[in-house]
Order: sequence, then C-alpha cells, then structure tokens
Amino acid sequence: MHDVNVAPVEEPVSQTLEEVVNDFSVHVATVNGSGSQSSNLILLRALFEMGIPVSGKNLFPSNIAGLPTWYTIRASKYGFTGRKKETDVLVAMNSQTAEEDVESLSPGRAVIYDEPLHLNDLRQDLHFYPVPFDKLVAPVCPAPKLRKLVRNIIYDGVLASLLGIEMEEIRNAILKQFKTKPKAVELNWNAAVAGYDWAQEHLVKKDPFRFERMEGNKGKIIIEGNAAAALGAVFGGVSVITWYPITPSSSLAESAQEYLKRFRIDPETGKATFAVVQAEDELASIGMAIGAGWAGARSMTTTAGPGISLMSEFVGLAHFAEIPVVLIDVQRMGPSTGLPTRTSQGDFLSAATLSHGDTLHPMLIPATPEECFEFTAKAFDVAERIQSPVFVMLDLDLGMNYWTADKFEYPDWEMDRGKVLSEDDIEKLLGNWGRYRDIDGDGITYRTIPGNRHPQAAYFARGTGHDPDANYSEREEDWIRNMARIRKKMLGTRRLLPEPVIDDNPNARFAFVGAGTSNEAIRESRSQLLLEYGIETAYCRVRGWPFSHRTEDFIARHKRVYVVEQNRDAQLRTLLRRQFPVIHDHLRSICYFGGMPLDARTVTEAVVEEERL
Amino acid sequence: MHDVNVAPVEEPVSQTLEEVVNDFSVHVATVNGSGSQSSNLILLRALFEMGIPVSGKNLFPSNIAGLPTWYTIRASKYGFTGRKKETDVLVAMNSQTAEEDVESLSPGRAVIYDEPLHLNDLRQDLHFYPVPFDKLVAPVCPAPKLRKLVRNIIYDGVLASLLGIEMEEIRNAILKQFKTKPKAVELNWNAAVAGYDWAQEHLVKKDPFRFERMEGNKGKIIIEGNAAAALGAVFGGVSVITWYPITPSSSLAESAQEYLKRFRIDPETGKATFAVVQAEDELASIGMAIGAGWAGARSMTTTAGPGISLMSEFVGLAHFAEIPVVLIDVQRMGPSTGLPTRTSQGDFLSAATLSHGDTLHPMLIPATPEECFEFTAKAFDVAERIQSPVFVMLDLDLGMNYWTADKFEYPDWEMDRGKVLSEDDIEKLLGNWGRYRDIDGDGITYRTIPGNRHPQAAYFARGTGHDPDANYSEREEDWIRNMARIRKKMLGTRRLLPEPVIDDNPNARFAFVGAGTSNEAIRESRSQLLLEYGIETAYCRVRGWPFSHRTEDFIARHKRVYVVEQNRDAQLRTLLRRQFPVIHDHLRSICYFGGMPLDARTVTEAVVEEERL
Amino acid sequence: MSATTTAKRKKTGTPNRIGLGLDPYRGLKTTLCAGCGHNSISERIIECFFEMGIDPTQVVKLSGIGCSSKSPAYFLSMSHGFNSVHGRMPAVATGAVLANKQLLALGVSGDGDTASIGLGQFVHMMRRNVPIIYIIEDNGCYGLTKGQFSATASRGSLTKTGISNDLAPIDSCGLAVQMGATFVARSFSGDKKQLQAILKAALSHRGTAVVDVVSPCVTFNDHVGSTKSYKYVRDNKIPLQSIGFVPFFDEIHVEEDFAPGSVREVELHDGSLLRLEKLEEDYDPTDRLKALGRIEAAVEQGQIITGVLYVDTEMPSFTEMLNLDDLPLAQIGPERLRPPQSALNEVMTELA
Amino acid sequence: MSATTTAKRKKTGTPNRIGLGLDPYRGLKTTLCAGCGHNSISERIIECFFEMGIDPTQVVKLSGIGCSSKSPAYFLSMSHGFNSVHGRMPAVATGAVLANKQLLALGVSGDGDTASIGLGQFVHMMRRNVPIIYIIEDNGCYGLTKGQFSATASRGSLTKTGISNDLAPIDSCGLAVQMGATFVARSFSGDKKQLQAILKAALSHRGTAVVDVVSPCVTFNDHVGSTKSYKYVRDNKIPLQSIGFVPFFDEIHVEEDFAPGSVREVELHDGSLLRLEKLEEDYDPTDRLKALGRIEAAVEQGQIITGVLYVDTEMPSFTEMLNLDDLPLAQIGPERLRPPQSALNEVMTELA
Ligand SMILES: Cc1ncc(C[n+]2csc(CCOP(=O)(O)OP(=O)(O)O)c2C)c(N)n1
Ligand SMILES: Cc1ncc(C[n+]2csc(CCOP(=O)(O)OP(=O)(O)O)c2C)c(N)n1
Ligand code: SF4
Ligand code: SF4
Ligand SMILES: [Mg+2]
Ligand SMILES: [Mg+2]
Repeated sequence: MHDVNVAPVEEPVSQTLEEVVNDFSVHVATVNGSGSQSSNLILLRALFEMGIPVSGKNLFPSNIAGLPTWYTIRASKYGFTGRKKETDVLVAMNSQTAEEDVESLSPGRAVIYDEPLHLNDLRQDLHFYPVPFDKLVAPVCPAPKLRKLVRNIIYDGVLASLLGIEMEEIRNAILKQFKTKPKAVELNWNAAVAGYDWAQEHLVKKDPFRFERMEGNKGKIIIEGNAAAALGAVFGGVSVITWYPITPSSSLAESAQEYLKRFRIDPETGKATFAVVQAEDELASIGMAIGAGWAGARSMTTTAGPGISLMSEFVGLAHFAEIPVVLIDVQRMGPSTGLPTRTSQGDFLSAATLSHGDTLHPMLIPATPEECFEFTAKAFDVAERIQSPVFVMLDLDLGMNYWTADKFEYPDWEMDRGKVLSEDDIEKLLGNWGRYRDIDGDGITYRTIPGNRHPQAAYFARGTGHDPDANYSEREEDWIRNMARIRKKMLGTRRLLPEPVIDDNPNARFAFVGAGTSNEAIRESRSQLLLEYGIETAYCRVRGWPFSHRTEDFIARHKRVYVVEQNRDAQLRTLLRRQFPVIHDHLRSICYFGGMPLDARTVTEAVVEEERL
Repeated sequence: MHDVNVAPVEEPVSQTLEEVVNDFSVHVATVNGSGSQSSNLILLRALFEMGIPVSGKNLFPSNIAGLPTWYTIRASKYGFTGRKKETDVLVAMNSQTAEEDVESLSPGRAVIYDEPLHLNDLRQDLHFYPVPFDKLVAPVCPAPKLRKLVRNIIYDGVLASLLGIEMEEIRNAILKQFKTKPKAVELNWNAAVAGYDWAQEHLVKKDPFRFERMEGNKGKIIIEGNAAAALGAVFGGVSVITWYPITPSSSLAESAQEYLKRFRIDPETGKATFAVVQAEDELASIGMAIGAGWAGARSMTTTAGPGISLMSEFVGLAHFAEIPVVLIDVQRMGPSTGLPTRTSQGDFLSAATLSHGDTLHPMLIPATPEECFEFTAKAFDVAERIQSPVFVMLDLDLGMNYWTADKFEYPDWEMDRGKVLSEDDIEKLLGNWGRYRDIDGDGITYRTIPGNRHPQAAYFARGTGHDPDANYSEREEDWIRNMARIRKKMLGTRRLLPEPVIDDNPNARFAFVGAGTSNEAIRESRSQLLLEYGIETAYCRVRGWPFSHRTEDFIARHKRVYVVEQNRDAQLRTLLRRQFPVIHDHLRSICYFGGMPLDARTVTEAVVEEERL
Repeated sequence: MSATTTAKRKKTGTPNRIGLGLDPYRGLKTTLCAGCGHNSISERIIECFFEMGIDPTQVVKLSGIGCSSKSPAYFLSMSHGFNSVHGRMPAVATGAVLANKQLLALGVSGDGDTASIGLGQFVHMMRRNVPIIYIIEDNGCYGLTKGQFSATASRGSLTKTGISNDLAPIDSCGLAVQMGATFVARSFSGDKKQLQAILKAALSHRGTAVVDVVSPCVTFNDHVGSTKSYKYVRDNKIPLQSIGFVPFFDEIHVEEDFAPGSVREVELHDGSLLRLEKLEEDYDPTDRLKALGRIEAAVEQGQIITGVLYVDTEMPSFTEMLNLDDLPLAQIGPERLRPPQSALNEVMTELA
Repeated sequence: MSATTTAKRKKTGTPNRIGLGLDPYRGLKTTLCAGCGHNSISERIIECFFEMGIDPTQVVKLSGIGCSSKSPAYFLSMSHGFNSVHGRMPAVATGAVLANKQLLALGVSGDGDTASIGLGQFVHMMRRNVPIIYIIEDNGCYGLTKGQFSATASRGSLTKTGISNDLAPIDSCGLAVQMGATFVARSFSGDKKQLQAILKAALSHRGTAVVDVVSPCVTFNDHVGSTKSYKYVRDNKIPLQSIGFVPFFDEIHVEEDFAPGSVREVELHDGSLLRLEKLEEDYDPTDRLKALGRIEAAVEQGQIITGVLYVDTEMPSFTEMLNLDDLPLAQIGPERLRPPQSALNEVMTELA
C-alpha cells in the first residue's frame, strides 16, 4: 500500500530527568474569549527576545467566547519550530478540558494548574505545580470584570519563574503589547510580577525543562503569515482589494487595509492610492476584483474554501477573458464549512482547475512569512504578465499563527505590468493589433486598458467564444485556436513561478516532496530519521504549480518519494502525477487530515511504517 | 507524443458516381428563427418511418433569430448515426453562409439552393439544383409573414423528389408535427407537394445519393436525450425538480414538467405528487434540491457548466452532510459562458471533485437515450442509497439532438430509498442509533426524515465537523474518522454504478476507451479502421465514475489504449490515471474540443497518425 | 432602560397542550457569548413553542452560518435541524417544505446572512410566500467573524478596529413589506413580552413570516446610532483592550410594561442608546402602503419601530400555489411516484 | 398606439461637441430579433451619447448575460465593453470604476439578469451608490433562454409553453428607491423622446442611476397584464405554431407627443396592452416617500408609471466616499504604488 493516512501517533514515553534546555513545548489550555491570547503572545515574544527560536500556534474553536482553546509554543534551539505533538509543559487553566489535557501527557512532564482543579490527584508520573490564581489576582486587579483576563498574565509570571524566562523580557513584551495604554501596562506587569514572586517563593522546581538566552533570532521578526502576505500586497503595489470576511483569511485583508492606510494615503491631501472594499459576498468580491483587473488596477481578493467554491464561475470568466487578478486562499479544513478554525491543504485540487470546462490556474505556495511576503508581491507580476487569475495558497497555520522570520527584503525587482498597450503603442502597430492575437508566440497577447484614448484601443471582453480580435465567434477554428493558445500560455507560466527548493543527497534512502506548511514537519522529520534511524533523505519543496521541470528531475532521481500533505485525498500527489505521469510510481503519499498543524513525529512514524524501519 | 488534439480534417475527395443508398448526410443551412426546425424534423421523421437508421443534429447559434444555423441529418444503413463530418447533400437556404458552405464540399456532392443565390457559378465539380423558392411559396402561402417559414417545407418536398423520400411519410410526419392544428397541416402539406411537384417536373437527378425503404427501425423511437432523461426522472419517481433556465438543459426540466403534469397529477383532485420550481438562480435551485432531499423527497436539479460552478459550495455541503440529490449536467462548451450551443465533455473533472476540500461525487455517463432514461431513474436510487449528490453527465449533443433508440423498458427494479429509519425502526434500535454511526461497516449510515414522530428521530444536519451522533465537533479523531468513513462510502459507490460496456477482441492492435456521446464516433471509427486499414480494435465504454474494476482490467490487457473525449485537457484520462496510476502508461489521448458532435473520421485520422498507419 | 439578569431556564412544570414538558423544547447549552441577544431569542422560542403546544417532531429549524445561525442547536432538541451554508438557508428551507408541506419551518438567520450574502434568496423566498417563520437576529455586524459590518449596520458606526461605515443600512422590514412578505414584524431581543406575542402570531400565519429582532452583539457591535458614544464609553469603562478578551455581560431586557404607542430608550452594554418605538394598539397592519410609510418615517426619526408591521392573510403560500398532494411528497410511496407501465407505453407509442 | 418602422440608422452628419460623427457611437449590426425593444434602446443610447458629446473612449459598457446583455456590442464601438456573467455585472462594474473613477460606466442588464439571479448584487450596488448608469431592459421574461419567466413577469401571465406565473412581479424601481439608488427612472423602449431625455438626465448624475426600460420581447413574452388576450390573439393572427419560428415584427414606437401627466395604452405585437402613465411635469422627484407611494399606487392600478421617479443629488458616490487619489488607480505608477524602503524598514523594526 502506498497511501498512508496518518492518525495521531503517541510519542514514546521518556522519563528522563536530564535537563532539557530550549527544546520543548509549552501548551496553554484556556477558555476562548478570556483574553489569553495577549498573555500567550507576551510569552512568545519574551522567548523570542531571549534569542530562542520559537513559534506559537493557536488551536482555537469556531466560537467567540466560552469554548476551550489551546495555545502551543514550540521552542527549539535547533530551529525546528513546527508543532511538537507532545506537550512538555502544560498550563491548565480550563476546567472543561483539564483532566483530558493531563491524561494526554507523557510521564515526566510538567503541569501548572489552577489550584481548585486538584489535578495532582490524576497521575503520579507528572510534575504538578498548583497555583492559586484567584488569590493572586484579587490584589493586583481591583475590577472583578477584568480578573478573568488578568489571571492569564499571572501564568506568564509563574512560567517565567519555573522555566527561567527573563522578567525583563516579559516586561518588554508587555510594553510592546500595550504600548498606547499605560494603565494596561501597569496592570499586566503587576500581575506578571505577582505570579513570578509567588512562584519563586512557593514552587520547587522538579521538572527538567528550562529556557536559556541564546543567539537564535538575530535580525529576525515575529509575524503571522497573513500580515506578511498583506505586506506583500502593499509592497507589491496592490491598488484594489475586495474581500468578504471569512476565517482564516479576514485578518489578511484587515491588516492590508491598515498598512495601506499608513503607507498609501497622501498625508497632505488624505487621498488614497488604493481601494479596499468589503463586498456583500464572495461572488461580489471576486467580481469586483475582476472588474478592477480588467480596468487596469492591481487587484486581489482573499478568502478561504467556501469562498473559493463560490468564486468558481467568476474565476472561469477571468481565465477565459484573460483578466489578471490575484486570489489568496488561506486554506482551512473542508469540505463545506468544515472546521473553520483548523488548518488544511485541501484546496489544491479545486484551485488548480477551478470552474467548469478546461481551465488551469497557477498557484504559488509559500511556506514561510518571507515567502508570504515575496510570493504575494510576485503574484501580481505573474497575474499581469499572463493576464489570468493567480492563486496564492496559504493555510490557517501559516496565516494566523506567529512565526519567526528573517526581516523581509525590499522588493528589488521592477513591477511587471505585463503586455499593456498605450495610445502610442497602438499607433505604432498601425491597426495591426487584436486583443487575442498571439504576436509573440508565447500565447500571451496584448491588452489595452479602458480609458486608453486611442480610437482603436477598445475591445470587447467576454466569457463567450471570440476570435483573435475579440469579436464574438462560434467558429470551430476560432475556438480551438484560442483554447490551444491559452493552454500554451498557461503551461509557460511555470517559468514565472518560484522554483522548488531542493535539498538533494546522493546517499538518500528515499525522498520527500512537500509544499507550504508541511515544510517544518518534513525538515524536522528528516532530522529525526537521521538521528534516530541513521537514514539520509532528500527533499524537494515545490512552491509553484504548474510544477517546474526541476521537480520532475528530482522525482525521477529518487525511486521512493513521499509526498507529504495535509489533506485526505493526496491532492498534491494527484497534481504531480497528472503533470508527470511517467514517474507516477515513484510517488507515495503521506496524508494527514486532522486539522492540527502538521508535526514531525507524525511524518516520521508514517515513513517508518512504510519503510518498515 | 501521446496527446493528440484534433483539428478538423478533410476527408479524402471521392468523385464516385456509383449510387450511394441510405448512407450519406444531408446538411441544411438556414437562418435561425426561420422555423426550419419543423421542416428538418419532418424530414428526419419521414426517413425514420422509411426504416432508415437516422439521426439529426442541430448546429445552432446562441441567438434567437437571424444568425446562421445548420441541421445535419445522418442516415446510415449500417446504423452509424454519429455526425458525418462530410456533407453529401447540401440545402443552401442562407445567403450569409451559402458560399462558404458550398466551398467546403467535396467534389461530387449535391447542392439544392435558393435560385437567386446563383451558387452554381462557384464550382464545377458539384451537382447543383436551383429552386425558385419565392415563386413556389407565394401560391401556397397567402400570408406574407409566414412565407419565410413555409419556404422551408418546400425543400422537404424537393428533397423527397430528388432523394426518393416517400411523400406518404412526409405527410405522416406533417400530421404528427402539427397534430392539433389542421390549418397548419394543410398549409405545410401543400407546400411540400408544391416543392415535390416542381422538382419532379424541373430537376434532373445527377447526383448519386438516394434513400430507399428498409427495415432498420423496428420497435424504435426518435427522441432527444433530454426528453429521455426527463422520462427517466418521472419513472424514477422524482418528486421535486428545481432548476434555472440554461442551454442546453432547460428542455430537460421543461419536458419533465410536461410529463409530470400528464402522469403525476390526480385527475380527480388535480393534486400533484411532485413540485417543479424554477428558481431564481442555480445557487437557489441546488439549495432547494438539497433541502428537499434532506426532508425525504427524491429531488433533482438540472443545469450546465456555469450552473455547476455556481452550485459548487452547496454540493460540498450535501456531500459532507450526506444528503441525496441528483444533478444532471447537460454539458456545453466551456470555460465560462463559452459556446452555449456547442457540445462538450468538459465538466468531468469539475463535477467529479466539485467544491473545496476533499470531495468525490459519483457520475453516471449515458451515451444513448435508453441510458439517459435508465441512468436518470437509477441515479435516484444511487443518491438515496449513498446519501450523497450524484451526477448524471449528459451533453448538448445527446440532450438536444434527436436520436433513434429502442423503446424504453419499464423500470422493473424496486426503488431503493436507502437506509431510512421509520419510527418503529428507531424504537427497535433502543436508542442505539446515531446519524453518522457506521453500523454496517460500508460507510453508509442510517438517516431519519424530518417529520418522523419518534422523539429520538431528530438530528442536526450541518456542514461543520460532527461526531457520529451529529453533534458539532472539532475533535481531531471525530473529523478523521468521519472523513475516512465518507471516503470508504464513496469508493464503494462504484458497485452501484453501471458497469462498462466492453467489446474485447484478442486480435486487437490497440484499444479505445470512451464515454458518453463519443460512442457513436468510436464505433464507426473502429469500423473504418477495420475496413480501410484491416485493423482490429477493442473498446471499453465507461458509464460510471468511480470506475469499475472491469475498466481497470480492460486497460491492463491492452498496451495502447486511446481515450477519446470531447475536451481539451484529457479529463477522462486524468480520472482514469488518477484511479489507476499503475497502468497510466497504457493510456493515450484523443481530444477533440471544437464543439461539433464528434465524428468518426476525426477519430480515425487521429489514430492513424498516432499509429503511423 | 432596565437590564434584568439572564432568563433562567425554567424548571419543567406542568405539561403543555400536547402533553410535553419544557425539556423537548430546549436545546443544548448555548456556546454564544454571555449577554448575547441571540440567547434571549432562543429562550423566547422555547417558551413560545412550548406554550403553543407545537409538536416539535413536526418542526424543522434551519439556519445559515453565523452566531445567530448556530442558535438552532440551543432550542427544540426534538426537531430536525439544518445548519446549512452562509446566506442560502431560504433555498434549503423552501426545498424542505416542498418535500413535506406539513412541516413547520423555523428559519434563524443573522443580518449578515440575510441582508449581505443572502439578500437575493431572502427576497425570492418572500416573493414565493414560502411557509416559514424567518427570524433575523439583527445585530448590525458579523458576530462570528469578529465584528465587521453587515448591510444593516448604521451609517457612521465604527468597528472595534476603527473602520467606519459610510453606507446606509438596509431596513429588512421595509424590504420585506415591499418584496411581498405576508407577515412582517420587528422586535427587540430584550422585550420578552412583545417578542413572545409576535412569535405566537407568526406561528398562526401561513406564508412567509419575517421577524426582524434587534439583538445586540455585546462583543463587537457598538449598536445602532451609537456612533458618538462608543469610543468614549469603551475607553472609560474598560481600562484595557486585549486581543480576544470578551467581557461578561448580562442579557438586556426591557420592562414588561413597555407600552404600545410609546418610545423607549434602551442602553446597550457599550453605553449606546437604542430608541424603540412600539406600534400603537390600534395600528392597522393590513395596509401595505401605510406600513411602508411608517417604516420609512421611523428611519428618518432615528427610531426602530417594533410590532407587527404588516400582515396579508389572503395570499396563498407557495405550497398551496403548487397544489400538492395531501400526503407530503416525502411520504408518497413508490407505487404513486412511478407511473404505471401503460403510461410509458403511451409515450413510447407517440415517439415511435 | 402607433407603431412606426424600425428607427433607421442615421447618416453621419455634422460632428458633435467633441468633433466626432455618429459612427463611433454605433456598434455592430444587431443580432437580436427584428422588433425587439432592446434595439430601440440601443438606438437611444447611440443618439444620446452622440448628442451629449460624450468621449466614447472614456466610457465602459458592461453587461451580464441575456439578449439585453448582448446589446452593448451594438453601440459605442469605440468604448471598452465587458459582457460578464449572468446577474453579476454590478460587481464587475464596481471594480472597474474603482480602478478608474474617471470612466463613465454604462451597465446594460435584463430583468432576469437583474431581478432574478442578480438581485443581491443589484441592491448592493445601489446601496454603495456606485457611479453607473444601470439600464434594465425589462421584458418580464428570459429572452435568450426562450421565454421562461423572470422575477418581473406579471402574475398570471403565460409562457409559450403554457406555464402560468403565480408570483407577483418585483418592481425594480420601487426596490431601487427603497434600497438607496440615487436616480431612479422608468421608460418604455418605444418612447423615443422620453427615453432620450431620461438618459441625458442620467448622464449628469453622479451615483447609481437606475433606468428601468419596459422593452417588449416580441418572440416570447405576452407582456405585462396581457394574460387574457395572449392566447386568443396568437391563435388568431398566426395560423400555425412551428418550433423555432420567429415572425418578423417592426419595433414599437409611441407618438412623440405622448404628454406628461397622461396615460397611454400601447398595443404590443401579440395584441396585449400596456398602460403607460407618464409623470406630470411638476412631479417632484426628490421626495423618497412620495416616489415610493406613487410607484406602489401605479402598480395597484395596473399602470406602468414612467419618468424620473426619484433623484438624490446629495449622496456622495462610492468612489467619492473612498477618497481616492486624483489620478485613477489604474494610472498610478509603480513609484507611488510601492511604498519606499523606509516604510518596510519601519515595519520590520516594529516586528523585530
Ligand atoms: C461563503 C461563506 N463566506 C463567509 C463565511 C464566514 N462567515 C461566517 S459567519 C459570517 C457572518 C455572520 O454574520 P451574521 O449573519 O450577521 O451573524 P452573527 O454572527 O452576527 O449572528 C461570515 C461572513 C462563511 N461561513 N461562508
Ligand atoms: C449562471 C447562468 N445561468 C443561466 C444562464 C442562462 N441564461 C442566459 S441568458 C438568461 C436569462 C436572460 O434573461 P434577461 O436577463 O431577462 O435577458 P433577456 O434575454 O430577456 O433580454 C439565462 C437564464 C447563464 N448564462 N448563466
Ligand atoms: S460575538 Fe456577538 S453575536 Fe456572536 S455570540 Fe458573541 S455577542 Fe453574540
Ligand atoms: S428573444 Fe425577445 S428579448 Fe431576445 S432578441 Fe428576440 S425579441 Fe429580443
Ligand atoms: Mg449579525
Ligand atoms: Mg428579460
């Protein structure tokens, strides 16, 4: 059997008492709406400032307040910041899940918990630290309504004491978080100190987990992928953004709007070089983006699975009428409404050939914030170059979680506005222009932008059959010629897309192919395979579809290639097989579709089973 | 190169003067809206009644009146009633296209034309028959407004005289066509006779084409695929049809409504056992059909490509919430609005995995009116059995053109209403029921219908994650278990779908795979290959997706298998390769995407080139 | 204004007309925010269906997507439910009543669900007079996606992130009256007495009964007309703003004796004011033009008019127009669904 | 009623204000049916844009799908055109004017396109006051798909196939006034003088100008109110019915002096009657409530009220609300679209 569907696998129990420094996970269980996001971010930022490679993942329900939520922080001195499946340090603040959370731990782990929950009775093989949050919160927070919130900052202090997080950095993080609100800074700082002091006095360190300053974050930033993509749009020169709210993509549009307001409004006149429109639904948002792209704007829309489905008809129009538009799909778990707050890579297939009839839409697939920034900016160039919809495929894990990243490089390339004819250009062509005439032989034709004042500039865009001059045509030859040209154009697109990142290895026993956020898990799994099994592997991370020939060559070089992806039906492998049928039998599949950010252990276990290691 | 895209190829010129009996094509060029459809149908029916296997294809523009339109009749004593690419007898009534129509003929062909067009000057190598239609029409049609129409009946008479069509059958056909309108019968009959008499007197037969009574249509009917599918729905027990007008599917819903009115209204009370609703758009029509399916009706909707795209989100809901609904896609040429009146098989890929996330939707693919009838009726059984959307994939050629067919067999099977629990059933289960619990291990669970009076009957249908009891759940295990079960269910579906029709042949040099309306062309092409090249072939016509294992075995047996289909991107082959990667290299591709009904010569030429025959 | 504490779950007392206690009318525990107006509406539905002795097995509860659309899980546990897709519940509900015209369809939607993405379906449902009670839980924002504007947001209001709304709100009731709904009412989630009365009236209506219920979102929306006060109040009452923090509020209720014909100001959680005007007792809701006029006039005065605004009892419902069999379509057996052999023969003969 | 012959193409005469002849205002030869009201509307657009001296290169003409939506190919050949998807042209038009606020957007739609599938987009476009002249070529049916009912079909009318419509029509003008359109007018395709005047007025409006033009479909529709007469007339005038036969008709025109304040009956090709009521000259179109009332009253009297029904010149258009740069967004160069290196540095520092 070549296909493995990965169910969660338990890591082997480790009872070690040796110190574990800068290489463990902290898992905070709270109640949604209790404001724990602030305290978790403060934690994350403090660790970041201590120079420890770190990531934070929010495992939240589709709910506003009341349901259980978790935040999991992964620190790794080796720089593996994918999710760690195992929890090492649990902070149990939520009575609804506390028992289950504790039960799921491996022996030797640490539990900080709210004293009244009495979790220490549950197991003997863990290190328990009860904390009387209610008692601690009252003196530092006079307003009862806010205590629910302030309790959470207290655990930051407790963790600082227990794990060796520098209080100085906690303070800096609080300052950063509440910069404009001195009252809030004070309240939170007092709470953190209360937690810290109390823990120093009352808790005896028993567990092996400890943080220590290192130098891992020189020149780095912390950012969510959505904000990175938003910046990419802003620095990519977007001029029209249309969107409809949907998790997990809303924050992309919202932060783009904020950055645009900041950098793209003339401070003197107050006038904007952009428009951001919240549409009435996804049919309208894609329709507006297409209208704007047709009329010469750099336009984009952002959405998630249900929106992609609704946009299907319109995307076919843009493809066929050859209108540039960028679509960002921040993938969440489908089908249907599915799990709106869980991550997935389940839209590859639908995006690639969205809409009825023969269609192809290029995809750019970033795996890091840097790539979110760069690829989003580039997507506009690709879209305007090929005059077609272009997808940027993020996912919830990448988009909504905080990642450390290198500072983004200012885009040094010139914007490519594609084959656009000015009044003068038309004049020079002496009437020898047709909107859909393939003059250059690359399938890409020249367009004019409405408003062009040349009397011959106008053409008629349509979703119906047309001849090279954009006249309505039902002629068989016109149709075939046009469709063949469009295919040629689309296949040529691969040269414009980011090349795969290949880590080849002559000693590789087998290879991995992955895309997007599977990257962290694959990287770490390769290290696990090497350290634990002595097995070397190769790795090709694809970053664009249609795939590059380099990907084909890579697969051809390796007899067993595991395609790792986060969906049920091996969608990435399906696309690989479709494009490279000849090497189809090299491709195996590791599919995880549980909605959590993929972790390395899951990949390793699956490979170990397949390879019978 | 394995992929061949077929552009129209000219047939070798044949200058024969030998008689050609019952094996040629008649091509009528008229103006849209001139009512020529009636005269063409009369022609078709007369030939049918003469016992000659015959088909008629309407090549019409997306227009109501004024643009050129063609009607092409294929008669074949061998029973090959696919389109013949070559025109043998041209009736040139349309001045806009007459010259081009004449230019495209091979030598030796016959042209009946409207005298003032003076077409006989154009070429020397054709047989021309000028007819003074205006002069002939005036005496038989006093109302000038109607003369445009009546002219067309005159060519029926002329053709009867020239080609040996029996006037008696012309009369019968007129009677059938205008049964309730004696005035119309008289007018038309007089016109036909006028044409016949004039031709008898003035035209000298020079061409070799002739019709002759035979016995080819015993027990046969003439019908469009849409009407056949409509009857299938009626006799399949449909109770709710929702639709939105779109070519080429509208006539399916409209004739279903007519048949339902006739057979499913109580003559005494006037009350109906069905509802047909013209929705405000496709989002609404699929939504209504889903609501009806959920609440226990046998529901269906019918549409074409643009509608399929719009239905995408809703189809994902029905798939995931597991609601039976039948979708009929009468495929037309896409992408986008494309060529609304041209045929295609371009929606296979979009239908098969419509909507975001991991989805699968079974398809039934009829090739004949008999199968339109049977498969549509069966589709309800499949949908209710697997509680999921099921697609019936027609196309414009099948749906809107007239085909000869065997009389339909009354459905002798019992309706399968699937796993539905009554009040009693629930009682017996002693609370041991959950909407999504897989009791039988086939992935198909038991459902209750709203209105069930048992206090435990209710469940909550939703597009979000749920546990086996239909409670909202975001748990990883629940999600994985549910999705794995749904896949199991869907893959099991293939056993419920029509098996492929296989014509195996131990001497086959290579094989064909096809589906739907490619059938006629493939059948005839096999005969051409045998007669003209002495080559034997095998053939497997798939009729359902996911494909049967028999299809896999067939492909495995043949090293070179040409997958013939009517789209650009080899969609059927893509699905075959996806399901059977191991034999992917057996599969080659012949894709025609010009929008005409596929003809045999196009297939043969493509194969001949590929095989270097 | 008077805010009482959250309506407590009543103890199951004496059974109702059809012998059921309150329990089958309840649902799961709500997962909406404390103080959300939607919860009050759920309570009213529970009470009203219980008191009217509706058979819950003959009810279907349908919704789109949103906080409001989640609420059918929190009442009528013995009724089949369908949480469908965003904005397109009207079509699903239409299909359901076609399949079984005996079902009592209860639709619950949000203002985003109805007036933004779902506007087309909403209008066409009304035009068909589909038999359904269609409740809009109207908070002027998208609660579930964190507070963006819906099409009923008042002009000039601000989101939490400081974006202001330049567009005029759609008045769902005005639209409903114009587009052919045959029962149109508006109420406030906190007005127990009136909302109950309206729901009961809607229960006895045969066609589409649109009930627009102003239902404040305590977490995201500075409600109708509150533009000026919002920031001020927020900044002063809550000393810090923290990502993802949802303060706990009690549900708002107005006094039981808020009299017909009077205007009442209700203070919302953020300190903004809502001006409710209750229709006078002798208001004639059968005059379509007057109803329209009255609604528009209220808008101009910055008031929210409540009560039963319009009723037309003459117009047949959609299932009546279709002249359906007495038996629900879903319950008709194969023998009547499949015409006899003779019918097929008849057609075959015609086509031969 | 008076039907004159089809308006002949005028010869290119003296050039207009901007020095252009009539030719650039013309389009391709129509492929609509002879006698189709849509053709008359195209003629009026040609004349009006010529006479007003509009620069056709600065016009974009947009449409959905339908016979009506085809018509932009038949006028203004020097303008960019976009024949988009069914019912969703408003979004495309909105995007286009965002990209270039200097463009004059002319939208042409059908009643099916606007009131059936496109209703939601139509409403939201009006709510935003998107600057566009939005013409509805209203024939109460789906011409292009062969005569099924649209949502503006009058109750009780029949299709060619004998199906009757049980639903009340949507009055697009009433809806428009209610949903915030700032210019709402109705005319008849055959009323040259009035339609021209209305189009000219619409040209000087800044926001959404909805112009609903009753435009009979000669091939499929037994028009508004014609229920009784249709079958009778058809059966008597045309002795036979043949699949796909479209008889030739002349376009209908009413006399030029059809006076304001009067009612005129127009006989359609099938013999049915249309009752047009022209607004009196002193009608005040700035009163929203009165406009609504007047529209509703006409409906009740079975009349179609024509003229400029409502105008609001105060409301800023959507592109004004967004406070866009003086240069159209589409024309802003890379140097202003991409913020400087310093901006990125700033953000990076914050995030570090
Ligand atoms: C097609 C689609 N688009 C977007 C969303 C995201 N979404 C979920 S709920 C919602 C808005 C709900 O607002 P409303 O109907 O007013 O309900 P409320 O939460 O305010 O009660 C949106 C936009 C979705 N689920 N589906
Ligand atoms: C998504 C989609 N559904 C259906 C159709 C088929 N269709 C084409 S035109 C039309 C109706 C047009 O009616 P209307 O807008 O009134 O224009 P008219 O032809 O009457 O001028 C329909 C349903 C389509 N093109 N696209
Ligand atoms: S976010 Fe608003 S609408 Fe949603 S549950 Fe909370 S208060 Fe109610
Ligand atoms: S079918 Fe009707 S709407 Fe279409 S072109 Fe003909 S007359 Fe006009
Ligand atoms: Mg809301
Ligand atoms: Mg129309």
